[in-house]
Amino acid sequence: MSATMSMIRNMMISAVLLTSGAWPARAASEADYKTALAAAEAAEKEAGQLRNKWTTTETELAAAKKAAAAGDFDGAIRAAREADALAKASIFQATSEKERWKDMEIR
Amino acid sequence: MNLDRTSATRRLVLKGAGSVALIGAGVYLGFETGFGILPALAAANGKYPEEAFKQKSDADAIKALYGKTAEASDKVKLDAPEIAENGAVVPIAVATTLPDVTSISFFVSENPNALAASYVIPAGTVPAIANRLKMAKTCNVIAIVESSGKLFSATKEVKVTVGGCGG
Amino acid sequence: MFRTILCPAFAALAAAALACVAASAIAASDKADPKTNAGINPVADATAFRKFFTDKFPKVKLEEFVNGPYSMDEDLHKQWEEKEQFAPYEFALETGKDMFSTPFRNGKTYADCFPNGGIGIRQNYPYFDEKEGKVVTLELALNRCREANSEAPYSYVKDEMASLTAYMAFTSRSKPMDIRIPNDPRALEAYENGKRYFYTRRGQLNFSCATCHVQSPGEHIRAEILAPALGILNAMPIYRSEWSGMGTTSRRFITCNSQTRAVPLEPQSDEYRDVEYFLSYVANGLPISGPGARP
Amino acid sequence: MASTIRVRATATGDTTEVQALIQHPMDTGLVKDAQGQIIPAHFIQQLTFEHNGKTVFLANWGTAVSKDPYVKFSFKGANKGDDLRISWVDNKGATDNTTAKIQ
Repeated sequence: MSATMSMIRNMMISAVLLTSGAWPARAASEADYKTALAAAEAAEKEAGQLRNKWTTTETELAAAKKAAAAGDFDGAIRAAREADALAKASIFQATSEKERWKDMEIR
Repeated sequence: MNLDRTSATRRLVLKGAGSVALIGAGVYLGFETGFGILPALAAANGKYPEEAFKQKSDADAIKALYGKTAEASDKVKLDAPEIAENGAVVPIAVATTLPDVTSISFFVSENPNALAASYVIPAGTVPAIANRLKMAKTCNVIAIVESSGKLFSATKEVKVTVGGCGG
Repeated sequence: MFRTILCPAFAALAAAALACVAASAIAASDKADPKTNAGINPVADATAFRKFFTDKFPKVKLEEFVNGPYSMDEDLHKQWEEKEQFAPYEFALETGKDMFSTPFRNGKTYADCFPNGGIGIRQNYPYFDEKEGKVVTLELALNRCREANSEAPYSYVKDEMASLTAYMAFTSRSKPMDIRIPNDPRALEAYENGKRYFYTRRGQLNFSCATCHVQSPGEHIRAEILAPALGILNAMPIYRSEWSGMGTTSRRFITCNSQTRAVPLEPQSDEYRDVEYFLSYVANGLPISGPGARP
Repeated sequence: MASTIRVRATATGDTTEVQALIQHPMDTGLVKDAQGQIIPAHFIQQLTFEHNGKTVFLANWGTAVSKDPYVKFSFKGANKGDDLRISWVDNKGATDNTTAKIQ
């Protein structure tokens, strides 16, 4: 599978992640942030169980907590949702690679 | 403590097998001495060319070190890689057939300070040196040889970038 | 071989604007993984592995694969020859020799923990420990030796461990790698687990070890040239100009993970021990060339 | 105490080839450490090689010389078994020296 193919594949995965749904207009509250963070951390925990966490997920989680600490809940929610999407992508990667690794195996 | 490496198999690359001959137990003396700032003198004597090392560009450094300009000469053989495997350790060597050489210096044009190293070559010492220098980025490496009072130079561009796929 | 992309049906993601290539949905539940021994054949793997690289690089002599990027590029090879005249790992090597013979507080030394006093045995590591049922690497064995003699273990990624393994590798220089897989289903499983790790894509860059070291050895990633996977651990531990310091196998695995944006596991986790087992086994017969110098 | 200087001096005929590798950080003063503090400049300025009391080679080094610096040169007029004295001084005034036998 040529390198360019994996480039296209990566772009498609990240594109899917970035176009998350639209957010409600009203100012986000701390409660919204807490739920978004909980979802992201649960997904990241599962990625951890699959031994397949991404460093970018970790940085987004940290950014979310930092923004929340500074009271910027809009930013915090955006980062938490990004972390959630990245964590879910890493879970998808782990499950799909369970079989797909054989594609590249030298036989 | 003398690590025996004379047997050929121990050396990955069979290049002039030599053995470590280390007799004297060197003593690491770490003490503060008043190291006075010395006036900029010609490179040919033993004084540390403080001024030359402070210059930014290679032209200023050459002037501070030798007080004259150099002319390119194919008798100065500069050996440097096309692409440095790593900017921190670039193997650079120079050799020349020019007569009575008294000094050899290396300049890396785009480094914060162009002068990298300057060697005093007493009579009886072969005018050929190899060393490993740091290069900030892709630029010209210039070797200058002072032969019977005149300066001759060789220049070569060496490409330098970081490695790895980012992370 | 076109890689199909399954459209991810994440509950959290709204319908993505991007056209989604719906492909045959891979069954979510895990198909019965072929754990039976029949499916695992290390001998055939090793032969195929070696043939892949000797076919891909006919001009590179078999034993030269252990020189990694330096066997892929003439200009780089010249720089390596210059470095090897007085290699940057000299100091680590001599420190390792001193450490190896310096007794622990209880008077014993590393020589008491290892067969043949630890001299000239690196080529047999990692080995499968049938009592423990797991792969034991040289770095792990060294720390276990320290703990057995009530000494604090060394970090797997720092200089002390690199100096010790540098000296032990040096005493095995040019001996062929000689890794054995005992007739034990757990050993076969460990080998397979290592192979799976080697080929599994990870990190947001979605690369596996094979993406770089099987698909594109000899090619540039910026200034560096990728090493072929055949014999890639034979030169460990390595002094890397990049780190301007020594690097153990553990350090190399961890930094490779971070480069693909995968969170590294703990050093000497089972996955790392198994992938070292796999990579060393398929390099059987190639000479040990550690400690090595690398870009 | 092991010296910071490793040297190989091999005489073939009238020419002696000398290789030296010195353990020294050669910090440029332009690099920050993990905590973001600038690591001060700390580099060997002069490296001298003497044979029978006469300087056969003198290196003036700046901050662009690699860490654990290496240099190779040759000189005439020495024989197997002679002593070669090597000494360096860095910008903090620290020094080290050793004497090697020409092989």
